[in-house]
Amino acid sequence: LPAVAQEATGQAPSLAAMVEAGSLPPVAERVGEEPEVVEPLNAIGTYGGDLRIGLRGSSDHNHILRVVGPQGLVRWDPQYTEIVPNVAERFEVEDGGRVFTFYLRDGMKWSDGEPFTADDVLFNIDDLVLNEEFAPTPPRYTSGGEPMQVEKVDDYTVRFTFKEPYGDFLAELASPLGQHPVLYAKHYCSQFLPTYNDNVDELIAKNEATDWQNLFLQKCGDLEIPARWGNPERPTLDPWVIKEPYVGGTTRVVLERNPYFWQIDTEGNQLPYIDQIVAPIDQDVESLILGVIGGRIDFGLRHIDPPANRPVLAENREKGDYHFFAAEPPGGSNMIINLNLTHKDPDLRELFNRKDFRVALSLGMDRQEIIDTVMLGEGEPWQHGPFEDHPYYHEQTAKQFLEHDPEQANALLDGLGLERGPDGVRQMPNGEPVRFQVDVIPTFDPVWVDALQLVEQQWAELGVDMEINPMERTFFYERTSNSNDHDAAVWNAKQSWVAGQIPQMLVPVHHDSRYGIAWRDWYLSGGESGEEPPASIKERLRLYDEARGMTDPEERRKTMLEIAQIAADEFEVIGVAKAIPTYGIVKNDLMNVPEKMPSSWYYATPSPTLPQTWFWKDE
Amino acid sequence: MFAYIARRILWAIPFMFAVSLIAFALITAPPGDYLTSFAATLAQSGDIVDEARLDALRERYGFDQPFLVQYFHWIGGVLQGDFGISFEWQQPVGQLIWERMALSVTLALATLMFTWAVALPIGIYSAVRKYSVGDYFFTTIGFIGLATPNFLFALVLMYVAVVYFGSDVSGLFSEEYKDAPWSLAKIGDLAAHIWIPVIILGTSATASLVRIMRANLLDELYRPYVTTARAKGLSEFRLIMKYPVRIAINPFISTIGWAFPQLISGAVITAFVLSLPTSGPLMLQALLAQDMYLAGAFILLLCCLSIVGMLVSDILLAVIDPRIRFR
Amino acid sequence: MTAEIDIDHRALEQSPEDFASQWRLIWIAFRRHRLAMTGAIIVLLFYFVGAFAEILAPFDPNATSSADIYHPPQMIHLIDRHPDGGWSFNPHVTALTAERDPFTLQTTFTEDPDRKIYLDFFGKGDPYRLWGIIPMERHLLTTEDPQERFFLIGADRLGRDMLSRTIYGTRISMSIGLIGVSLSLVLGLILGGISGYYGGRVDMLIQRVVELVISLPTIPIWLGLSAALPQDWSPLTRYFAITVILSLVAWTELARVVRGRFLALRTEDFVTAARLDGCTRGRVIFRHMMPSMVSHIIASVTLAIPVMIIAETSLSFLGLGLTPPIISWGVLLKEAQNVRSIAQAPWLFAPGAAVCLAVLALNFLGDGLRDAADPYVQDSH
Amino acid sequence: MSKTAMNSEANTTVLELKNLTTEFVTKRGAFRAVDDVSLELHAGKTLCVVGESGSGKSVMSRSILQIVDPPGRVTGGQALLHRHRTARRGAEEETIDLLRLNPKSSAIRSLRGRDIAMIFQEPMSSLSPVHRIGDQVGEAIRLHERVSKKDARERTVELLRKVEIPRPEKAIDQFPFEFSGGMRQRAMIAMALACNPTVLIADEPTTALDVTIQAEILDLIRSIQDESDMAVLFITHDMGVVAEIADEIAVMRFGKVVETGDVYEIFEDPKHHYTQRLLNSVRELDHPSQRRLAMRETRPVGSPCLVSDNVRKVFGAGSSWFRGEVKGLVAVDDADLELRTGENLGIVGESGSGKTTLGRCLQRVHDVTAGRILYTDESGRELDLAPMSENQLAQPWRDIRTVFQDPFSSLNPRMTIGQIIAEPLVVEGKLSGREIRERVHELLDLVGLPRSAYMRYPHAFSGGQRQRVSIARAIAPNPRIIIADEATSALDVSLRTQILDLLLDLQERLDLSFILISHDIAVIRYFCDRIAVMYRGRIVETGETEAVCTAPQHEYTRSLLSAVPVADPRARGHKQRLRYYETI
Ligand SMILES: Nc1ncnc2c1ncn2[C@@H]1O[C@H](COP(=O)(O)OP(=O)(O)OP(=O)(O)O)[C@@H](O)[C@H]1O
Ligand SMILES: Nc1ncnc2c1ncn2[C@@H]1O[C@H](COP(=O)(O)OP(=O)(O)OP(=O)(O)O)[C@@H](O)[C@H]1O
Ligand SMILES: [Mg+2]
Ligand SMILES: [Mg+2]
Repeated sequence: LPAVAQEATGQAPSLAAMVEAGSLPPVAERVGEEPEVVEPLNAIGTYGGDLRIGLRGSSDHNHILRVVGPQGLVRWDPQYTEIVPNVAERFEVEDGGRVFTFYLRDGMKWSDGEPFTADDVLFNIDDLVLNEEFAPTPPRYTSGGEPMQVEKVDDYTVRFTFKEPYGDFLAELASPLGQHPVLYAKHYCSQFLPTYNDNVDELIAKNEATDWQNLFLQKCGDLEIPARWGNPERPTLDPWVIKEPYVGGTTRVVLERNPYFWQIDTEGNQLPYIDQIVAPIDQDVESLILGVIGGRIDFGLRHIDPPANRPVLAENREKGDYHFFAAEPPGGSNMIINLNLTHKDPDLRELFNRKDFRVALSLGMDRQEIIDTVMLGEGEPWQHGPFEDHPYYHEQTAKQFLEHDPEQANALLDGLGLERGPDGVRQMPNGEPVRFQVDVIPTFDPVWVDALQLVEQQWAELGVDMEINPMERTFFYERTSNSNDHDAAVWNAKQSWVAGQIPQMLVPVHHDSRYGIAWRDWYLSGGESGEEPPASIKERLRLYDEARGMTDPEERRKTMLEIAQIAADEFEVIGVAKAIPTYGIVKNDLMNVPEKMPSSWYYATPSPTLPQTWFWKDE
Repeated sequence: MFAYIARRILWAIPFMFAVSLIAFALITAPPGDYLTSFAATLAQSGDIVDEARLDALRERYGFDQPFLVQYFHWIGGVLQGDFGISFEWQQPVGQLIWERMALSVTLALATLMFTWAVALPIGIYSAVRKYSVGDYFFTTIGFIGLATPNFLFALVLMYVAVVYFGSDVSGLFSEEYKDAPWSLAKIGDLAAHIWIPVIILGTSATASLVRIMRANLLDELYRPYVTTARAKGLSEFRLIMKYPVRIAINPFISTIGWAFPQLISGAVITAFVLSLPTSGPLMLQALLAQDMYLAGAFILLLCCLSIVGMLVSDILLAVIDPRIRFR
Repeated sequence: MTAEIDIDHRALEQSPEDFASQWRLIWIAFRRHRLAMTGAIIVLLFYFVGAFAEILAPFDPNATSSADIYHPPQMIHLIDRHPDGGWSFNPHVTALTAERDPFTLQTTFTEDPDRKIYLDFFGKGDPYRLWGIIPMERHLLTTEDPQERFFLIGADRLGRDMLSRTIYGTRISMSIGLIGVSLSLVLGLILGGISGYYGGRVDMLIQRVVELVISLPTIPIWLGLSAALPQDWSPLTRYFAITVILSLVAWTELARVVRGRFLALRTEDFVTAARLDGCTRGRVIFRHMMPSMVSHIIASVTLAIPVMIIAETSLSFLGLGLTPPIISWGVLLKEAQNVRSIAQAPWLFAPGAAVCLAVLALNFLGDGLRDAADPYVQDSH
Repeated sequence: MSKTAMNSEANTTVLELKNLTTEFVTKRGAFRAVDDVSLELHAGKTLCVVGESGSGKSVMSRSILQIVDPPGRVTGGQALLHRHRTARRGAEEETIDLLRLNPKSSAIRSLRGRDIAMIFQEPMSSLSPVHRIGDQVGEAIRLHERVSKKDARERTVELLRKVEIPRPEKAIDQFPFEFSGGMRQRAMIAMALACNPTVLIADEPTTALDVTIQAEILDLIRSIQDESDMAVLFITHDMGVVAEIADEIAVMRFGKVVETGDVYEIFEDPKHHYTQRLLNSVRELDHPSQRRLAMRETRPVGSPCLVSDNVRKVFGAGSSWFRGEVKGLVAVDDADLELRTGENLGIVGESGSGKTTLGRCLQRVHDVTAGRILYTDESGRELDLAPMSENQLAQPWRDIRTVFQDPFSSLNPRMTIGQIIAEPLVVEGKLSGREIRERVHELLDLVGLPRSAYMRYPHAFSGGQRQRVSIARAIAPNPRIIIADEATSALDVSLRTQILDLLLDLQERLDLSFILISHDIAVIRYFCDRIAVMYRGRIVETGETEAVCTAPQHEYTRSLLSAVPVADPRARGHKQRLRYYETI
């Protein structure tokens, strides 16, 4: 429906009072000529109230982001199937996916009332994203090895141009990492750049910063750092703006409504409905759970959603006056074992690279028992990859070698010439026992270590001596993602391979691709470091690069499935169980919250469900 | 005595250097750097970090430089009062630590006072009335306190408070005072909240002090000088307080120096569970995140406290026991 | 002429104890101390349990069972009443059946009066290797039918038997705790003794080292040092190393106290006398001065043991220290450190009770030793 | 004086002990340390209790105030304090049985220290090591009388001055370990006299005092007695003192009072054989030991074996950054002394004059500030001990043994007597465990202790018994030189002669040399060949014992000799005492 047709009329009582007092322009002026009209999920809301969420310690800045929303040029629709305009009023893709034109909203304002225009976008791209002095250009803004070009068509139109087709670009922009073009307000943030402000050194000294970059981060933040929520003065496009900032040592963060927010409901009421987001900071997950039980948290998903907590949370639903909503992962598996196929030890490497060995390990696992024991019966045996009802579903990837068949597994291992030694452990041709360690972070997902213990016993039956090697997370990262010293590692692979998500279990392109870290290095460095991967991987990498450029969804799907087929035939990683929905809690009186929503970082749950339309039912 | 103190203070200077070097080495010892752990943290919540950005930052922060270069860069700044910036918060460390440190010191002081106030009388009681019902009672309670991890105790308390009393005992302030500026009311609020962490933190220390006091006092109770005092007509209470306790307190005094900083650093995990706005969680987070300047500043401060504490306890020791001369 | 001195006739009555060795005297005094004897017996029991964990535990501590997640504790019935009204001695438990709510995932257990699980002394159960060597399969008390299970103190989140786990935990907690404590004790006594006895430069040096160690907060030390350990050590070796690290930190406290006492003690005449007797320094320190601190030492040792056992929990909190699949009380307690356990499975805190009991027993044992070594007490009855 | 006159006719009984029995209940069974003792104390009179070491005198005196250490318990009898008859007398008749009072009650507390004050036998360990002298002395005053802190302090200074502590204004703020043995004892006396008690129980109060000061103290007690009718129970081994001050005498042995009577009666006509022996010993002690003289005939004294050459010891000196040089206390001032092989050298001198310090310097227990200590070892090598390190001193220490002035603190409270005596032997490592045990038994026999002492701890012994343990330890490894610091002060005279004879015996057998530090001139005359007189850290006179005793050269020596009490009550007060004050 045409946004322009709608006139903003309603606003929060507090704002109305300020308009009355003359300290704020009228609401219609504030939201601009082209506000986005949003149809609330169930009902038109009423103004007022706080939404309490629970932050966990420091580095939980993305929690705020997920509630407030990335507010990029585009966003995902609530179903996570389609990309819709957001800050941009609409967009056009031309030239086979090389040119993207975004039409901004006339009269749209930053949260301090200053107009938001194409100049802001240019400032963001030219002065920051493409400014190597500030930060290297993220790969998502390059194609064919060259950065994108941005031009201002008019005050409210910008055009992005790429060298090669870049079909995934919109999805990248919709992800929380793709917000760059509209992140900073030029009129405010430019004062921290030496190119705009000759006296920037004074500001640096005044703020005890180390250099202008640090000063800039202190004041304007960046996508994924806490400082983004550390400065109440910084203008944003978000529904709520920082009031009590997220700075080191604080015990709570408060955000209050943005009086210039540019969305209205179908009856012309300016969003958001809820006055404030209040986020006290707890350090320990357990105290978050206590917070939920005690009714101190209105909406919670992050940190509290492992199935193990569900019985306690369920039991206290009445006491805490909340109910559950389902948070569905986009696909994949929540536990996957990566053997290190680029292992530094030639013997183990040789062994791991035998497909029969991996198949045997997979067949040797009794997944159902693991699910029943460790995962409270939730889930079903699964390797990885999207679910059955997903367009990207690839059956072989998901379901091959799932049955528990120790006989066949043993036969395969026998076939590899791994004879059992006197203690029942098989031996490699060099006489060494078949023994390896699986690195795992116990604090990360408690299920992993528990499940590994079962796997350990099950594999022992096969004559494979697996040892669990629990370690602290930075150690883990360093060892498995950087120095490539691991035998094997556990991680999750909750993903469907849609645009924007990295299919790291299909192609070694990410530090979570722990089966082929050396290959990943090769890929990322353009062949300069790391290790040249085998043909199968190279082929997949090539196809992956192609798929990312495609604008036609169907074509992209086909290519991805082609990659999946190759990967499935190689069978490089061993999954355990399907990632089933987890549950978040929401207060019974909080309205317009969907009963289920996708749960993914790229979707930035729950922001595409528009928390700005949530409201408190009056009593 | 002044010479002694002066000498000790002079000593503290090279000592601080050694401490800072070791502290810095310890902080940087775990593999990886701040950025690795940053990535790990985000991954834990299902967020994914931009890799290219990490590499660029790594270079900017100088993490790829040799250890000593990093160290001298840091310590050079510290000498000029610049503790560096916190990577995590992009804020100068100086802005972050003081208020938290102050709260930590307050909490530690309160705990120390609680511990002493409870442990001394009980310790004396259990020594004088050895094997009485009271002695057994306090011993048992004390050891149960000692055998329960503080943070478990904290969690149970929090659970009981939430489920049975509907109140929240975490933190040091009520919601309305959390970010309020300091005022009398806020101090009152602090006083109303501080006792729970004090009890949690204090129990085990109390138990051990009780036992130590008891043990040492038992050794002194039959000394001839006690009889002398008795013959003067001193009441049993004053007698014990003045003579044997004075000597038995010697080990207390020699622990006071580090009891204090240790309370601060020992409270870390409890403070974490209780979400206290003290330095503990911030330091723990800084350490785990390898936010090295922030962690370094905390460690340096704690070391300073220890050094001062130990100097104080050495002086007290000499004051209280003249047989120990200043050398 | 040799001086003839008449002997006080009152003192002539002698008892055999007059010629007992000092150790015997201490032992005699100790034996009279009833609580201390109880403590000693309990401590011995703990070590016995630790030594024979495999036999005493009814089941394999790592055997999971999906049907028994959070199985509550059961009572043993000794007398079996037959349906015909007769009875016989046949220890058994009444089986519980589990039902899991598919949505809340809450498991509820209902008693199934018709299903009795019979128990068997020295019956065959999960096979094991005693001390990792001798293959055996008999357990002190287990189910008659190896497929069945019973849970005296309940089961954990994976349906593992808490009793078996607690019993296995005894082994590591009681041994590694003691090793750590002894190590720090030895270090503390030697270095503290030397420092206090010599004073001067040695004192200065040792004290600075002590201060250095003390002034560094423990957590960074733990983190830093454990980082230095090779990552592919087995968790047990790694923990052992960390115990050593813990005690390397812990000795300082004792050292300082010992030194404080020594500075005062060394001016005492009896110490001078010992020096003049030609005692070596070690002998002066350990034979003559140290006994004066026996009370303090015993107290701090009994205090240090729980601290060591507990330190392990703090370490696991940080993701260091012992981690599953190694079983120790600390690990078990850490596993219970969540709201779920408090709310729905309080029996998971059983290892805590074990720690308390062990610590109390050690403490009373220590009290007894202290008293036995105290000449004033030894004399009285 | 009128009061004296009044009391001389009527013997007003102030404190009455009736069938007092005190037992130590040990696992060996009950040991009756005090066995059915009945005594009376009269106002203004002095009752001297003499008796064998270990006979229960101290325990008896402690029983009165109910401060016997566990496991000791008063099991029977009465201790009646007739309060109305004391100087503090109240209006109505008030007789309190002290033994009926709860030992922790405030009733008995108000009597302790005020009505009945006590001087303990071992002053060195009876003072708290960490409290200032003034605090400990003044405490009694503040406890029983309402006085301000300042007044209390003034009175304390006054008291310290009265007991002849030099520079009392300074001494009041010192700690006991900075005091010499005699000074501590005087502090104890001051403490007891602080509240003008009506009954004073003095347990060997002058053992550590030189005769001049002893005389002053006795005078002091007597004058207080005259003023306030104080009754005194005086336990001592020094028959000279007894003769000097006693009105009545009680003789104790094996826990029982074997004889009581008027001072003249006892001295002139002792009934009990123990008393007789005691007095015989006194007479014997008045002359040089015949044995010694005989021994010197056959075995002349050899060459010097331990020489102090200009030894100087300063305490507490040092330099400070802020205050420059700190002048310390010169305890030994350029002392020159030589001890020859086979010789007995006596050191006498004022209390606090540096005798103990000198002794310790000779043995190099203290570092000396200046001077040399030359020791000639068995092989004839001359060593300078002064610069030696502790390691090098091992052999000299084996050869030079010491008997500590304060036996209690020199015995490790946590070692049994057997272990203590055996320690040097064990360390030496020459004998097997069995032989060591036998040797210890032999030593116990020699010093007159029962063999059962072997397994007992020092705290369960009397002062004299501990002193003997100390002696046994010193002679255990057959040393070459023994420095005995007041080694016999806590022994009764008969034991004293026996011990001295024992030492001479050893000298004969082992060619020992002795340095005997003592306040008892009689002992010195009996035992020593030569004598050195110390005054204020300096050695003012040395010479043959007889020569010095009969014709003293230095003023101080003369005053010292003039103050020696004579063991004859008839000679009381006839002697003209001199007092020497150094003119600076
Ligand atoms: N450790 C010490 N520190 C300071 N001063 C001391 C110390 N030991 C002794 N003195 C002082 O040295 C002087 C001599 O003491 P010393 O013990 O040698 O006297 P003494 O001759 O043995 O006296 P007494 O006969 O009373 O035992 C005294 O004035 C005493 O106060
Ligand atoms: N705690 C004790 N346990 C057992 N026996 C003790 C204890 N204390 C003292 N005795 C014994 O009591 C007896 C009397 O001791 P006391 O101290 O009264 O002797 P004394 O007459 O004062 O001797 P001295 O003249 O040597 O001081 C001694 O034989 C001693 O062994
Ligand atoms: Mg006596
Ligand atoms: Mg002396």
